[in-house]
Amino acid sequence: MAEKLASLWPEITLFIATCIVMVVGLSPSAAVRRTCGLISGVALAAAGILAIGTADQAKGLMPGLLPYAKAVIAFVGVLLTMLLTGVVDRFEEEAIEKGSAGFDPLRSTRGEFFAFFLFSMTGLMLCASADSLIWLFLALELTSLPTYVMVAMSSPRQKAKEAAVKYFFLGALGAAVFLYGFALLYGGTGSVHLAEIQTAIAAQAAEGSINPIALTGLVIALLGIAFKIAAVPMHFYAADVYQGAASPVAAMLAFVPKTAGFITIILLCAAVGWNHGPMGDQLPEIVRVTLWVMAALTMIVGNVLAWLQSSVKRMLAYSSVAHSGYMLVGVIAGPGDAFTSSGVAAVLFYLLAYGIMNTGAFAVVSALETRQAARTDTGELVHDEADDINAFRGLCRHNPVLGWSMVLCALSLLGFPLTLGFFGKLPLFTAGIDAGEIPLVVVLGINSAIAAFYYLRLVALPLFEHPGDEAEAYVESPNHGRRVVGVVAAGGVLVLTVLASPLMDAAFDASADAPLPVAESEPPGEQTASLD
Amino acid sequence: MLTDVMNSLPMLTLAAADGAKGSGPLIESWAAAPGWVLLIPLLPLLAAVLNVGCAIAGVKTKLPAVITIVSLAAAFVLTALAYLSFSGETRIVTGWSWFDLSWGDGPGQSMKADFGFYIDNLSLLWMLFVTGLATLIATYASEYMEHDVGQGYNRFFFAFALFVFSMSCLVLGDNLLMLYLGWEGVGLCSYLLIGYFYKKPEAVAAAKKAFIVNRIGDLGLAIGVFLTFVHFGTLEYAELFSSEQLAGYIDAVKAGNAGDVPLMAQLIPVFLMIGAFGKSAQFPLYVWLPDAMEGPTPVSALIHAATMVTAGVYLIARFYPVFLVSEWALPVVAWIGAFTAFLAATIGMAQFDIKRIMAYSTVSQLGYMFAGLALLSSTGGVFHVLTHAFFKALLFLCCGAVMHGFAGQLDLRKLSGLWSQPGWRVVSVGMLIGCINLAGVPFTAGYFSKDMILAEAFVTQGPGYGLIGWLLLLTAGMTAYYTFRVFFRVFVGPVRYEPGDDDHGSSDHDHEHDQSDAHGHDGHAHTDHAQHPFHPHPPRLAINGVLATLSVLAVLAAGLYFVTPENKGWVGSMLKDSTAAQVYFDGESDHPTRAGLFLIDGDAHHRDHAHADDHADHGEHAAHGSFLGFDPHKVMYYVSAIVGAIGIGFAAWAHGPRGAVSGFLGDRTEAATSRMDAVARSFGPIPKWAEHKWYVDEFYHFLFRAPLWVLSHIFHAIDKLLVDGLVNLIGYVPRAFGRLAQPGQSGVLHGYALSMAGGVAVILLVVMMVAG
Amino acid sequence: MLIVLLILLPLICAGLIVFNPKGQAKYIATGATLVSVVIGAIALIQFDFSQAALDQMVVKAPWVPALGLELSLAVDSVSLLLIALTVLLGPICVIGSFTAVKHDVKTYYAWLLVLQSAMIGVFAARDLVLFYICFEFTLIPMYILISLYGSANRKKAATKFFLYTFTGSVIALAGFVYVVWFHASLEGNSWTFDLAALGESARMMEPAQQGWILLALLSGFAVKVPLFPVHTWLPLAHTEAPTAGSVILAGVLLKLGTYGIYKFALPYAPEAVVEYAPLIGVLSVVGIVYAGLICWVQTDVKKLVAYSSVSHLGFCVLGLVAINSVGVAGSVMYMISHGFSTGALFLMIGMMYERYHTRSMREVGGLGSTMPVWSSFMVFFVMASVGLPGLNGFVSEIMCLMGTFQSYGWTGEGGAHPGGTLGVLGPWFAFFAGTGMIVAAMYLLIMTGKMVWGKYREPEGHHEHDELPTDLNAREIGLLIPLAAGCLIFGLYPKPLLNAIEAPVNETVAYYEGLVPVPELEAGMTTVANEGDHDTEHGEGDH
Amino acid sequence: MPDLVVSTLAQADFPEVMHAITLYHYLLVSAVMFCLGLIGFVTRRNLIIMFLCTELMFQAAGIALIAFGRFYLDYTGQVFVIFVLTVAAAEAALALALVVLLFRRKESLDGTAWAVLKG
Repeated sequence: MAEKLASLWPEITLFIATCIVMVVGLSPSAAVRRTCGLISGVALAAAGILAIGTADQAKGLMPGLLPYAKAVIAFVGVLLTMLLTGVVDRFEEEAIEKGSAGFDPLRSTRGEFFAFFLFSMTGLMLCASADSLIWLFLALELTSLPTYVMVAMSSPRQKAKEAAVKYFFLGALGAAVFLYGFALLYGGTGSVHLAEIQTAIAAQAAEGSINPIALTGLVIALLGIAFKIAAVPMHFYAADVYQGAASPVAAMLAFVPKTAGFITIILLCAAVGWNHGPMGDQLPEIVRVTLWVMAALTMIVGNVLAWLQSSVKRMLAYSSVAHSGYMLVGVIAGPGDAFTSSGVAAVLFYLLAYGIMNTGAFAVVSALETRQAARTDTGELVHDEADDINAFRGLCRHNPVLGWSMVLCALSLLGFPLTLGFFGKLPLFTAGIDAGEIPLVVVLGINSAIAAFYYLRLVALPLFEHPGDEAEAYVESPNHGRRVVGVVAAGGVLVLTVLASPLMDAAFDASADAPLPVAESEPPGEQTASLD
Repeated sequence: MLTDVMNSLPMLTLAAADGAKGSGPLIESWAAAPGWVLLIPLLPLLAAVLNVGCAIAGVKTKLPAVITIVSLAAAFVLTALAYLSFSGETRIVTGWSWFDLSWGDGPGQSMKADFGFYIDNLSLLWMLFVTGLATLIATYASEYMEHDVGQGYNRFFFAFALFVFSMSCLVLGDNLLMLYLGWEGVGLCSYLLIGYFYKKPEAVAAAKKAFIVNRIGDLGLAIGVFLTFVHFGTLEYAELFSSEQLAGYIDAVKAGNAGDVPLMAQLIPVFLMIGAFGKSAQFPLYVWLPDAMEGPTPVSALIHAATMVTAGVYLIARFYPVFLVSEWALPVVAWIGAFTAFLAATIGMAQFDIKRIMAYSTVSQLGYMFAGLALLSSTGGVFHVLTHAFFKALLFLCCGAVMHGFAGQLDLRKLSGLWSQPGWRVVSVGMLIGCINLAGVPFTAGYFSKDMILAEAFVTQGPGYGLIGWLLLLTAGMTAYYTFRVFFRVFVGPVRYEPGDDDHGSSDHDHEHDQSDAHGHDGHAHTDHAQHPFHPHPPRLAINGVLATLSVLAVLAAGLYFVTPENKGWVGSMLKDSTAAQVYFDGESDHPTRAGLFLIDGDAHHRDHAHADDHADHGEHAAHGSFLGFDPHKVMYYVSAIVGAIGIGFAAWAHGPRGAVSGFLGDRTEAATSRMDAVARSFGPIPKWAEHKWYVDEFYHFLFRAPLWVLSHIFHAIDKLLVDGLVNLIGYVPRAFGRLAQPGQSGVLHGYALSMAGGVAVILLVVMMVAG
Repeated sequence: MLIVLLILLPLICAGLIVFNPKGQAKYIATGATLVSVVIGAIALIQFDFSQAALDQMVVKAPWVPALGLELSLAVDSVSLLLIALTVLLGPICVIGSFTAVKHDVKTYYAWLLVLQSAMIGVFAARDLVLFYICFEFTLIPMYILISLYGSANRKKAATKFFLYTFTGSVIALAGFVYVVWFHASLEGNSWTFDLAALGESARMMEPAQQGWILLALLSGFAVKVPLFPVHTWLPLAHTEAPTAGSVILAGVLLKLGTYGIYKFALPYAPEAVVEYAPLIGVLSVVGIVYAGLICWVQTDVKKLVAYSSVSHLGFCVLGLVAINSVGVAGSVMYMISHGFSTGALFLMIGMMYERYHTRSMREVGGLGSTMPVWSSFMVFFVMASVGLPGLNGFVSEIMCLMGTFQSYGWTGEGGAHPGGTLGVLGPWFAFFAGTGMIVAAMYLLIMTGKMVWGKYREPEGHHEHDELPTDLNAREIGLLIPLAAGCLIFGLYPKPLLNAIEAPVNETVAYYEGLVPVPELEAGMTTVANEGDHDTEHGEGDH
Repeated sequence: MPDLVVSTLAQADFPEVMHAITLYHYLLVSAVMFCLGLIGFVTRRNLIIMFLCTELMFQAAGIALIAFGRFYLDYTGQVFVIFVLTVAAAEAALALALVVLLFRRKESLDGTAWAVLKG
């Protein structure tokens, strides 16, 4: 037990911080109340450090995954914390400051908001630590449930409620699906422990065929988890929810459930192993086909829908769908004996890259708001966010910092060379080709090009246009944390290219515990079948 | 003495190598030429550069003319020195290495072309008259162009000097790429000079046309160059003409096995020929030359009459051996030449612009030259080049003087009686000398040179060569007619004139008038100076001097025919050591038509039709043609003289003064004009068609330019709509997919739930089917 | 080190521009580009041309070892010459923009410098990913230059330019990665992006694999060249780009495509190139004639020159797929010479545009009388572009055509055809491409006829430029003189260039030894049919 | 799906007593329940009923888990179900809170009423 706890110090830290935040949020002193965000950030940072510090304590199916995943989660979590500050309590605090209202602990939601956030992050970290299906299920639910609430409370606008409804009900549907898959997986292998599942499946495979119930369960579980990563066919909610929620929460939604989903998928696939198929170098055919179809459709659907959007948040939502598709290519490719050939490592690295650049893009979106606060139909004051793409016209002119942050993040999302996005995508290419998934890599390439069409608008409008009336209606939010996040992210997509190598090594180490395919480098001639 | 000194000058580079010994390479060996020979092309280049300097410095004097004349004269002197010191052995001088790329050590595995010059009799012959005439015409132009001093003067002499440089490269170049350089270089200068009066749309159009039509020929030449390289593995004359391969082909042709020569080798002359037709304005590429008369007259004289247009003749003369390896190359040249000669003469007869008449005459005479070369009389062809250069330059310069004096008037209906005008005597005499040469009046240079070709046309056997002879003979008569038509209309008769539009260069090309209109014009012509402020200004010293000199030279050129008669004149003696050496029939051959060609080394089997007593032999040959049963060589002197006389007589009858004997003093009568009208009417619409140049330009426009123009528009539309449209369509495909997928995003919770559940089910089914 | 300096100097100066006052931007940029020229000259001097095919001035630094990436820079003679072209055009573009660019000057010059760095990076990169990064990164500055400083339709043009070329090159990246993977799988899973190592492995691929690789690489490079039918972005981009942008686009950026084919497609997929060369050749020839004819009907002078680039680059590609020394060397020469002549044409059109604010040949023309200096240069560069012998265009064009002509199944019988090489194009390709020379003369002379000759026409409401004289000023003439000198020198004395590129070109061509099938002797093509008795006699006659 | 289960059962060596009601039957019930839940979720408009349908699906998984647990004769399945119930309870709380919130806004529990965000 104690051994197990040793690797859970980050989660424990976060949990304690959650409790503290809940209490602090109720403090009558504004100064104390304001420390909620700070405490969350510090806790996340501490969790990240602890995760690295307790790396050698890590247990589970892929112990190497723990420190990397948790550190990434903590880092992006810190950025998200800065974004989330001020989402729910801005007008409340302003009113208190002006004296027009008193502090009413019963109406204040600040503490809960951060607590939910930290809960979610805790769940996310727990995902990485999971060693059984039960744990995985609980961690996934712990990740998701708070986000439902956060969406609902993120904005007084009606659409936030709508987003919450859709998110919650469809989320429950998704959860039921993957739970059912877990049940079947348990049925097919006789265990809920990932390690034991791995042994069981290996034994079954050695005997000739894997239990069909296990495989069916795995496929259904993957389809259920597709909800978390917003992959086809479970992507429908994404755009509506991202648009409805406040941008900081949308940024969180684009990172947190997605990371949880990918960690779960990687763990499940690792349990099954990439050593099946005729060549002994891929997932069981049925799983591979599932992921293949999901990946291809996800990339295509995400990109073509993103193209049509004039709402930046919807565009980023659909692009987040597409990015899940890219990462699925890495999952299909599976681990390798080098970073370049390890799809799992590529996915893990991409998660980091995506977390940074996407958070940066959302940070810019959330940093812009209407000059005049408007009243909602329930009477609350709100500064609406810049959602329409025309709000970003000429941003580089009247707000160069935000403008250039947007340009850089968009270029990175587009996978433009010399940005982190490119270095994230390149390993997906190499791993995909290494795994012989050339058609999928071609689809990936074409989709990167399609993505250019809409990301380029995010580059061109801020950079080249003159701000029109529409853009003049927007000003920078007084919450400068968002600007900082934008700058940090934009800097990150440039600076981390220099540091890419250690990060990639870390990602590779994190993937190293995944079961390697039997025959890694087969003679090249035989691989040509897929080319011809 | 001087040559020795020059020879001792340091040489820039020497390219000396021994030719391979074979059974009969055309060149046994070649030696290095002294470096100063390089100055022949470089001096005009220097002049061109200096003229650019003048333009930059804004020189407002005649300095550019002085520079050009001096440098050209120096080049001429050097050429003369080179000729005098020439030993008969081919010499090469290399300036610098131009192309040099190798991809192996074997033969043909390197592309080498030097900026080098090839000195033999052929190139020296050409350079002598090119530099000589250029010097004279530059002198003429210094006065002719004086109205443009400070404006276009620099530009004119820049292009002029550059032309001589390019022409030198063309003629002297020691490889095919140098030839090509000169070839296009003269094209550029021609372009610049035709378009000299660039504010005139006609001049611009003519310049463009000249360049583009020439480009068509250039493509042929380029392909000929490629074929030569591929087939012989070299671009350099020295290697080419000493190659055993070529010698082998010629041996094979000699042996009657012409069919053994690879087709690729046989195609070389065909493509070279296309180049020659373009530059030398032969059918079907002749259309640019008449239009080129939009340029200043000295340019017409030098470039479009005397020198540049003979480049095609030079090309064929230079590649004569290569032309011999194909059975049908020379007959094609002969037919094209003869046909062009005839066609151009018909058009020339119907024109009213005296410069145009001279232009068509040039085209026609060039046809003679080609026919001459092709009829195995390279001496005749080249001799005609030489004589024609002098008398045609003279004719043009006289026309130019008229144009200069009468404010651009060139219409022969509006000028008359220059002979009687004060100050125009030199011009008139020059014109007369030019005319008698062109018409082939006995004992003039033109008479001898044309005669050689005519005779050979009846002697040489080939496909339809007899007809060629008759065609050329007929053309000779027509030539005499149109030549003297100009002379009689413009220079004799009553003094009448009507000034041209305004200044030089804007001549009135009013071809739309028919003859009756022209008649009316004559009636309105000003006969009294007082009624009109216009006064013609006769030429001054420079122009008159040049005209006089050229007249003398044109007359003296006849004398060349009698220099070394055993070689058929000086030209023959020059050619016999060159690649254009005379080719003969082998009498003993069993092949009656065109078999049995062989090349002789010079003096062995030459045939000399200048000496009638040799001709006895020829009568025995089955291969030897005849002219109505007579030996062509004997009777042609008389026949051509008679034909010429008929032409002149007809011109006198139709256009001449009453009582021609009374010394050109008579008055042109209404009767003569009406006689001409009656004759013209009797031909129906033909004169009209001829005046419109047989509608060849319109035909080309209809056949090539218009379809291409339409095609361009179609391509442009295709590019916009189809090619770019396809791209845009591809860009639209993702959007279309998006539109397809968008209804799924209906925003309704149940719809999402259904889609998700359905999606899961479909994927499960698909997976089960694919993988299960 | 010089190469690193060449890349870093403009970048640093771009940074300086950003942090210095607006008025100094152009001087900093001028200084940077001029110093680059000096560095480039030193590099040319230091380069050992006797070992031209070897990579020299090698700089290697670890970069992303996890991916096998290296910051690996080196030059062979071809790269170095193209770099020299780039740095030479640098100051010309900068100085040429002094009066043309009025707003956002800091952005303008900074991106111009960044663009120069990226282009040099492309030519010097010896690591595939570094190459790709630089290759793609050229898009951004160009995108910005067109979008911000172009004319009316600039945004559409810039977007099309970006997306078109980006899409192509993403697919090329997939091809690259496949090559890298293939190398890794051959070499025991050691991943490297080193160009030299990759080439050797790539040539061991099966023909079918090579075919796919060629397709992938071409989809990246052919768009950039641009080869018919993927050229439609170019006229648009050229027309809308600012002058300096057009100059760089025509001068260097298009060459990235042909350089890519030369550097990657030719050595990586020789068997596929042999197989598909006729197809590529047909596309090139169609492009030459098609684009040439389209030029004819243009009224926008800039669009005309843009289409002429499409036509001209067709020769360049044709020379490359001729895969013999003359053709490939001609093509490399074309890359350099086209930069001079067409770059200069765009520069000149820009100078005219600054004065008359129109590019329509209907509105402005007959400048020979008012702008004699401009007109003289115009005629000169038109002639260079037409391919007049003695100027640079001719050298490259005739070599491309000759290489094409040679590239045929010439079978040497009895010593015939020693100048032929084995190849898959041949005379017909040369002939039809050669008609492009005629078409080029047509449209360029028509342009000259309208712009230079004829009666003076000016657009309505034209008034004198307040800074510029009617004709060119000393600054502008100074810009044109180096280009004109280049045209003249490379036209009259191309030997140093040819000698410099001979070794690397021959090395590339050597990959094709034994790959081109030797055709059966075709009766009628090489020898007149009816062999038989004469044959022996002919043989004897040869001796 | 049933084929798969049958083949699994054929492989498994399970006690005679189970012949009457086999794992197959439990799984069938579970699958039917899951599908019913799904169908209900898709067809019903009332948010509370929709939520109950998800609960049905959760419990379908629960039945499968317990059946498998019984089949393997261990408690893991049951333990899992306890956790599932817990989570379901938490979700129920959340759902109710949300439903109340929504009802306050629109005075309606019709799921289709919320369809502003789309495209």
